Amino acid sequence: MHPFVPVEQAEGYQQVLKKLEKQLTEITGFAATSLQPNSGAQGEFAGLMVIRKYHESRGDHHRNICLIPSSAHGTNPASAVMAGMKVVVTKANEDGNIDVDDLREKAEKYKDNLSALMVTYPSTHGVYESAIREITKIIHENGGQVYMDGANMNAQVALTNPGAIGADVCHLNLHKTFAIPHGGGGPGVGPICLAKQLVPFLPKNPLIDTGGKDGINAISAAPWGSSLVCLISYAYITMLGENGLKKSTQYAILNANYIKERLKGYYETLYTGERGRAAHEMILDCRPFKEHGIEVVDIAKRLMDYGFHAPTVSFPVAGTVMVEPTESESKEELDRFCDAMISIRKEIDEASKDEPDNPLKNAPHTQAMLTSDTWDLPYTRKQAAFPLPYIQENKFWPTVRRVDDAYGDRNLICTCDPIEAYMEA
Amino acid sequence: MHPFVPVEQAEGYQQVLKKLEKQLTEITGFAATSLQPNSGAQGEFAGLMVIRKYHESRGDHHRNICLIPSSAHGTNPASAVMAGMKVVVTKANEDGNIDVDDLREKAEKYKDNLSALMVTYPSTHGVYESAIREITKIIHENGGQVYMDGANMNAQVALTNPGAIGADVCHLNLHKTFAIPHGGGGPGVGPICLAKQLVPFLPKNPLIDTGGKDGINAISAAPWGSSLVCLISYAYITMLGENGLKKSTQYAILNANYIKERLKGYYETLYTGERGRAAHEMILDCRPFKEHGIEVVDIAKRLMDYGFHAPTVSFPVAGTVMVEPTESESKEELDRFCDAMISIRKEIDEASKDEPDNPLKNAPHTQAMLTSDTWDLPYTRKQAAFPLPYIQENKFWPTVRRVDDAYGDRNLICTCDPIEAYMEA
Amino acid sequence: MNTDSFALRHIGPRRSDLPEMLKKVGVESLEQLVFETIPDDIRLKKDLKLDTALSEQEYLEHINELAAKNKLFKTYIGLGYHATHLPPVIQRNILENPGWYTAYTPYQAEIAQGRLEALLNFQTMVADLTGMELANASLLDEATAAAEAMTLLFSLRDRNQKKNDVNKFFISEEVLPQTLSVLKTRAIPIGIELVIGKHEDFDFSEEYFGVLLQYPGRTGRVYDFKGFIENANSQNIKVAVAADILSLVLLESPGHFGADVVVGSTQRFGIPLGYGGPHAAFFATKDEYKRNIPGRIIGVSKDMDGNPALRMALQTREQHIKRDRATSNICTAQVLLAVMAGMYAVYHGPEGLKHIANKVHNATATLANALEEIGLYQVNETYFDTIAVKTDATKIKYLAEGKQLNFYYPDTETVSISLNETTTLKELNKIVSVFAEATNTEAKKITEIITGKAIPEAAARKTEFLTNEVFNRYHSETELMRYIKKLERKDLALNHSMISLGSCTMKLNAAAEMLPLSDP
Amino acid sequence: MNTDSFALRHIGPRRSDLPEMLKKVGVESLEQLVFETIPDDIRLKKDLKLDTALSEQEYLEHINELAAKNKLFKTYIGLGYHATHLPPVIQRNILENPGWYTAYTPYQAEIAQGRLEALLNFQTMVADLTGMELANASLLDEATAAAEAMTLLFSLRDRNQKKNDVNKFFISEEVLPQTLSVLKTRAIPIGIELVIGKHEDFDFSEEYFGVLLQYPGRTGRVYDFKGFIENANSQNIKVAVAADILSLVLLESPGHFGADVVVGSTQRFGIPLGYGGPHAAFFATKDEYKRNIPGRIIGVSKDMDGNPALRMALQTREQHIKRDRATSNICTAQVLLAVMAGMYAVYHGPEGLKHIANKVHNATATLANALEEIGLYQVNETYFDTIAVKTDATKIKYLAEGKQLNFYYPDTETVSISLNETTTLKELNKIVSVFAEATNTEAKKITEIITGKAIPEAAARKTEFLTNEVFNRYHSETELMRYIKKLERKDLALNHSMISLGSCTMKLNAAAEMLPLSDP
Ligand SMILES: Cc1ncc(COP(=O)(O)O)c(C=O)c1O
Ligand SMILES: Cc1ncc(COP(=O)(O)O)c(C=O)c1O
Repeated sequence: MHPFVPVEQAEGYQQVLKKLEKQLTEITGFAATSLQPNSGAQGEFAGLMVIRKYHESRGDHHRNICLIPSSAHGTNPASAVMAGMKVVVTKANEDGNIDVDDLREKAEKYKDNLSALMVTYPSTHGVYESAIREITKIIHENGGQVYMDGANMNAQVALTNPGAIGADVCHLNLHKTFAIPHGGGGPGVGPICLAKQLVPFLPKNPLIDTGGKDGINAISAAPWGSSLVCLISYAYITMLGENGLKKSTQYAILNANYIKERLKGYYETLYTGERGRAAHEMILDCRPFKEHGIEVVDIAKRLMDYGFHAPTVSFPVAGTVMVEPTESESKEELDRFCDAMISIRKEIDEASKDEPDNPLKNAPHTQAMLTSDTWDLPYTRKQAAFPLPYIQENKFWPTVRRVDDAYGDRNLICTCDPIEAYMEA
Repeated sequence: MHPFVPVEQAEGYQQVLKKLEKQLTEITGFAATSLQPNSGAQGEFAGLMVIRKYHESRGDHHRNICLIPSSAHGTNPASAVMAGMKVVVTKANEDGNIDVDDLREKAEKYKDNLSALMVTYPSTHGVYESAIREITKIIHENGGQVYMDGANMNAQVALTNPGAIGADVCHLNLHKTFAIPHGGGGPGVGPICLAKQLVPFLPKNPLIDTGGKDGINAISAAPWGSSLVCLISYAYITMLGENGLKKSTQYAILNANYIKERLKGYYETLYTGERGRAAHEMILDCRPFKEHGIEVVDIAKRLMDYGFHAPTVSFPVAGTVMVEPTESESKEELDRFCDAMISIRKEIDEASKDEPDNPLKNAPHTQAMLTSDTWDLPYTRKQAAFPLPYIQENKFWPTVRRVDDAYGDRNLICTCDPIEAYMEA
Repeated sequence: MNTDSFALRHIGPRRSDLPEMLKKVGVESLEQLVFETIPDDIRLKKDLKLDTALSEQEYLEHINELAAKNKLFKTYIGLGYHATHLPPVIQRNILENPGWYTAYTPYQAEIAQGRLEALLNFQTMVADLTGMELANASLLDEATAAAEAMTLLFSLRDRNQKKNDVNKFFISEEVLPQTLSVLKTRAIPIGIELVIGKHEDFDFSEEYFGVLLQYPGRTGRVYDFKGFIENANSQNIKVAVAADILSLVLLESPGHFGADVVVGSTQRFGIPLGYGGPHAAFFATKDEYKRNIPGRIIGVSKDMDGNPALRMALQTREQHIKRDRATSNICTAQVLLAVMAGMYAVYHGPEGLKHIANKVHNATATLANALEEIGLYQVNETYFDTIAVKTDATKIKYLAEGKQLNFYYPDTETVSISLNETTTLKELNKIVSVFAEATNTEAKKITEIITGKAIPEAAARKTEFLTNEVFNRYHSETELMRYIKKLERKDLALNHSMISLGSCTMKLNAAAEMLPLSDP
Repeated sequence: MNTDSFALRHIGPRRSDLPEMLKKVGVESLEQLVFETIPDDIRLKKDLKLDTALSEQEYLEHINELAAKNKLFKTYIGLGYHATHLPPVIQRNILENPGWYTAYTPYQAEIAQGRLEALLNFQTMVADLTGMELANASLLDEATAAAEAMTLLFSLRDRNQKKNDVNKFFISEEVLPQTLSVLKTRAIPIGIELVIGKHEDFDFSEEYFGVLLQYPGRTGRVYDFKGFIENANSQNIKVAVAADILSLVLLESPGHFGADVVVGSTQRFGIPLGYGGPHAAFFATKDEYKRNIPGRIIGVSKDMDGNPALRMALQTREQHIKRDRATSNICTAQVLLAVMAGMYAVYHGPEGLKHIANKVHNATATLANALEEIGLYQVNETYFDTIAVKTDATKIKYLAEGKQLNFYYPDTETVSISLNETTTLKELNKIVSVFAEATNTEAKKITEIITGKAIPEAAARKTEFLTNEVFNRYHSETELMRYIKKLERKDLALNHSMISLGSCTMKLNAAAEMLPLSDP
């Protein structure tokens, strides 16, 4: 169905989209939702533009300072700049949380020009910061609006929400929390949900009537963004209901904390909440392994040999991995992953700086290596590709060995010319 | 949709089924079709029961002799017996074709009790026997009806048909010629198509009005058998049309003859038509390789190492393979297959009776073998699993080594008890 | 390149490959090849009369239009066919996956361990639920399975029975009509005499070699067959039972009572009705008859290294060896459907199946109760999912069809209603409203499902089933999806490479041909 | 076990796993864990107000009912969105395949070579058709791609331009309205001044740093931009062109004329309209600007053994490194759609695409001709797929909607009609009948498609495209299915194992959630 047909013709879609907006509005504890942004980052930009317009509507054209904690995702400052704001970074304290004193100081310093705070909740450190209400209060007291990055919404649904923490607008990544498959890197949907005072400024479309009465111009081409995949999130919420959503969040937290406990003694969780709990994800510190010559990327690549995709690498803290199992993983799968991580930890202990010819540095190991007639590595084929028994049952083979990023960047080839052409470069 | 709803409610299905019956009737050159049989074998039984009823309707209750050429598929005699007939096997001549003299002699001998001939066309030897019209004439002259097994219909569609060869009834395997996927061993649909004199006897259903006015009782439970998958064949015929169907048959013949020519000198084609052509398939003789200690099963298993499923093994001639590429295979794929067969032929030449430790006897080779730390076979890993370059690109691994059939038959276990239980047996 | 032509997609070689291929074959043209191949006297001289080819898109539009012509009434006819929920995870990962549907019969076991395992699950499920020692990997439908049971029992007659030409087979009048019809077709040519009657009146005379019972019966009644089977056994009369697979979750298994063969359909384990099929029937029997089982059986063996490996067992029994000594001609069976039904059991597990079976039974009890409240009585004292209401069937039929409901009307004064796992409260109310209207009464709205108690204690299931780990592990969608994927990865199908099986014509199964199957 | 509960399927751990997990974590209950985890002052004290959960089956019925409420008119609005045929082989093997749709962004290149290759195909296709040196692996939509082009050109201003604060960006009035709207949103905060006008009247003043043209224009006209671009280049004004991907098959590429950036949507390469998206936009530019390209680019590199290997190139440019110095914030893009559009090109190849583009162009010419025959004139002297008829638009709208047709009505006296690859003769006749009725004339039935000649010679494509082998091999369905499978096998997705990416929430994408996408 074409996006610019008269809306009466699209009643089915309209009902789904309206209902989904209502559901998301309820889940975030806000007043309205726009489905127009096609990704989380676009949601950020949209949200900030709405805040900008809000300030302008009150005559505050000068409000252009955006506070962003140092642990924020890179899209946050990038979006702020796109929205014409100046980024001021606030510090983290030693627990990884926002340093409230620093934040207050900066909020007050920029009081007259403060536009917004961008904050991720739970933090990108995997922690429900307990100062969050204080933080949002500080911003409001200094004339700013609070933008919440919803990437970690899977830790909130039905247990808390952006409204409850005192935010004014947030985006959701429907392709994370609300079950749209990642598709290998998209599609995404990044709706923005927002409090009453911001509703008039929701984005419009030049051809179809949508958005706030004082809405900003279009954020994306289609009035409701990627409507087709909105069906997925609608299905997700509709089939889980309040109870299922709540349980999902609880299990997401349980699964994360289960991994954290199982890995205790092998990998230290960098940050936790006040009572020692992780949120729905946790950062595992891999920096101590440098003394064995092992970098976090070695662990990531080695996990492939165990049949696993690496967790998030070096974000938000360099030299760490961030693990988020989600509620959908079974105990068996969590155990397999933990077994792999523990096994790798033992390999790390056996590795040494002086001997880079170890299973970690050589990871991943390909089928071509393993089936080759020559094998001259100082460990066995079994150690290389089948270090734990479960792997044999359902081996997944990386199809190439570790890729040389720098080489490719120096010799950029981005179209499929004949193989020979590549090799000459 | 339930099979016993009033037919008015099933207009969509009815239109498809009626149209498909018409299409199949036209393609076979007959007068009517019944979609009731759920497999080829059930079609055979249905067809023979119709013939039986036909004879009975003429007072010929005693006609119960069924002539079946020696090369027939095993379901043919089995079906004949189920239909209460006595099987008389007719001989093949040295070209693999029906020995017309022998056939005539037997037809005349059993003249008074002759019920039917079951004949596959083109023959299971992959040959369009040129005596076919003479053969059908002999049967008719001796009071019999001709049943054509339609398994090889892919060699006929739009170029010839059962009507043209003088048959009276045939089944079609919609799961072969008419694109229903094999499903790992079903579903199938085995409609029978038949000439005018047999139409009154089409199978009925006790709850829904269908079948001939003097129809036999039900062949299967549902009035139109497996209606759902009939959609597939309907789609196939409807999207190809006369032109596409004809081209498909032509390419099926071309692809078979292309393989035959490419393998010339490596594998002898056992039987061909008068001008040396194969039909849509050909039998490759593997018996001479016995002198190297190689059985046809070794070739079949070795093909797995090359990424191919074996052709039909030892049917209709023991010690041979029967290859049918179909029109859907590209020249590249045919070439890969031929390359594999030729490479295997070279391996055969290198094999000897006295040294069974060769790639053929040990085939298939599993990933577990290839990645093992020990390798004590007298050939290389590469020869074992990657004998040709194309295999490396997209290797398919057999997950177990050659299975011991006899052992399992002696110790029959047919439910999934714990693995340990198996191993004690 | 005409992209609208399906032939372009269906046929493998590109036009540009043709010259080289023709050259290799040694002909000038396709026409010459055909000329040299097909005898002149049978070559068609005219084109077939078929409609102009539709493009893939035209076909999909066309078939959607036709689909819209089907009137999808809610149907409670029963008789061996019941609406069911196909779990989406099975639809997506098996029914819609060429990795499963384009595979061949697993003759080459080493590259078929995935579907062999899925079929072993199916066999285990059937053996467990029927209480038999072993089951095959599917037959074509319940009716032919019953016929196979009959011929198996016929061939199992002892020396004396054979000598005395004992050829009578007793069929309970509770057997489904379509089964009866197929039994007739199959009995006559091989000289079996069928006798139909009430099993309660059966005299266990030595003229009979076997019996077929239906469990629950066509009318819906659930009988306690224990005594019957014991009697029959003691008279050397073998007993086959046609059973409803879902009912067996709540009913004691026929095997437990000593049945010799149990057959039935697994359609209601997640398989779309499809206007009659395809569905997988099952055939379960005693270990002692294993060499006579029709069709294919998957068995556990070992490979060259001694590791466990699956394959089709007892292949020497197959028709192409036995030929005219074969007792059955079955070859192609219903593997894809058996795989799906087996996965349904894997997904739900014993607890899930109990939930479903109880749901069906309780809904039936609730309906019976509601009808009673408006003064209508149904005559089945015992039942699993089917009740029979004595009333003016013609009137009910008229009103029911007006409300898009189908019941079964065995005669003018009986309305038979079989419920299924898709039946909701709303539907129950709709059913009751038909009867209320017919009898001019006011029906109270049903708001609660009551607990059914219509299964006789003697027939209630006490034996365990589906205790194997495979039926107790994969209850989340992620786990089942990965299990299906793991099995799929073991199997070679047409989406990997050519399968050039002579006489089997493994051609493209085009997506456009398959897509409409997702909306049955 | 309540099999109707979707939560049971969505959540991984079984209830029976809970005690052990809680014990490991050291809490008594889930509630205690939540209590210890989420600060008290933000924990919700009330339940969310949401409808009772539907089961999977109830949801599927519900969504089917909603789908039936959409009125599927034939739509010729154009404006960057066109009906298209998604080849069933791509639908089945990619869109309906969790092996493709559940994968993550290919950061871990070694287990993502399949989709990396598919994306490289996409980039090659875009680079070939646009005539540019390189392209990225998709952006969100044409409008944002145009905005990215604008900001790229802004950041590419030379030292002088920056010093003089050259901030004007010229936008042809032929640019699509929704693109213009997004450009406004994006221009203002960063201080770009937009000037809109006819490109013929543009004065190439040094106040401008860049220009955006549309090719063909919003009205449908095809301009020869050669001279314009040369002029602009010589004035140090950079040119971005928003182009229709299908038209580029017949039109000379903007790159050939010297454009600096070419953007557009690949929706009409087989992607369902989906009421607006998702679709993959493209962004192609010159090699010299490669370090400024927004979004992800797939590049060829080598692995430890020196074998060619693909991966995302120039990752150091990503926002989490550049942060507030980044020029774009794009992160998640439209990979699945780019993969599909790329496969569309692989399947059809250059010859197939020519067939399709010609079909569209010829149908348009045929329509123009037929309208002329009934006395109506359309004003586009040049066009690819769009004509503009001057007539009473209000009347036409009324009549067209009565016949379930949508056109575009830019003003009260213009009817704009954009044809597409799905347009048939039957549809053309229906369109003409609307105009005939409006003007009270009798239309002759169109029975033949004429050859279009409305592409100006100067703009007709002469350069080759899609010459790489990958676009010339996989034209049969079997071949494409196996190619897709081969790529899929290289990639690890959620149907193999857990992908525990922090901040990415790779949870189950349930089949019941995905099934309705097959019928858009
Ligand atoms: C914390 C955070 N914010 C924002 C984003 C951007 O979302 P998207 O990729 O949908 O643009 C991400 C994505 O990874 C993220 O993790
Ligand atoms: C020649 C021939 N006849 C009959 C059959 C039986 O058909 P079906 O397997 O559908 O019962 C086959 C199947 O392989 C066959 O090849």
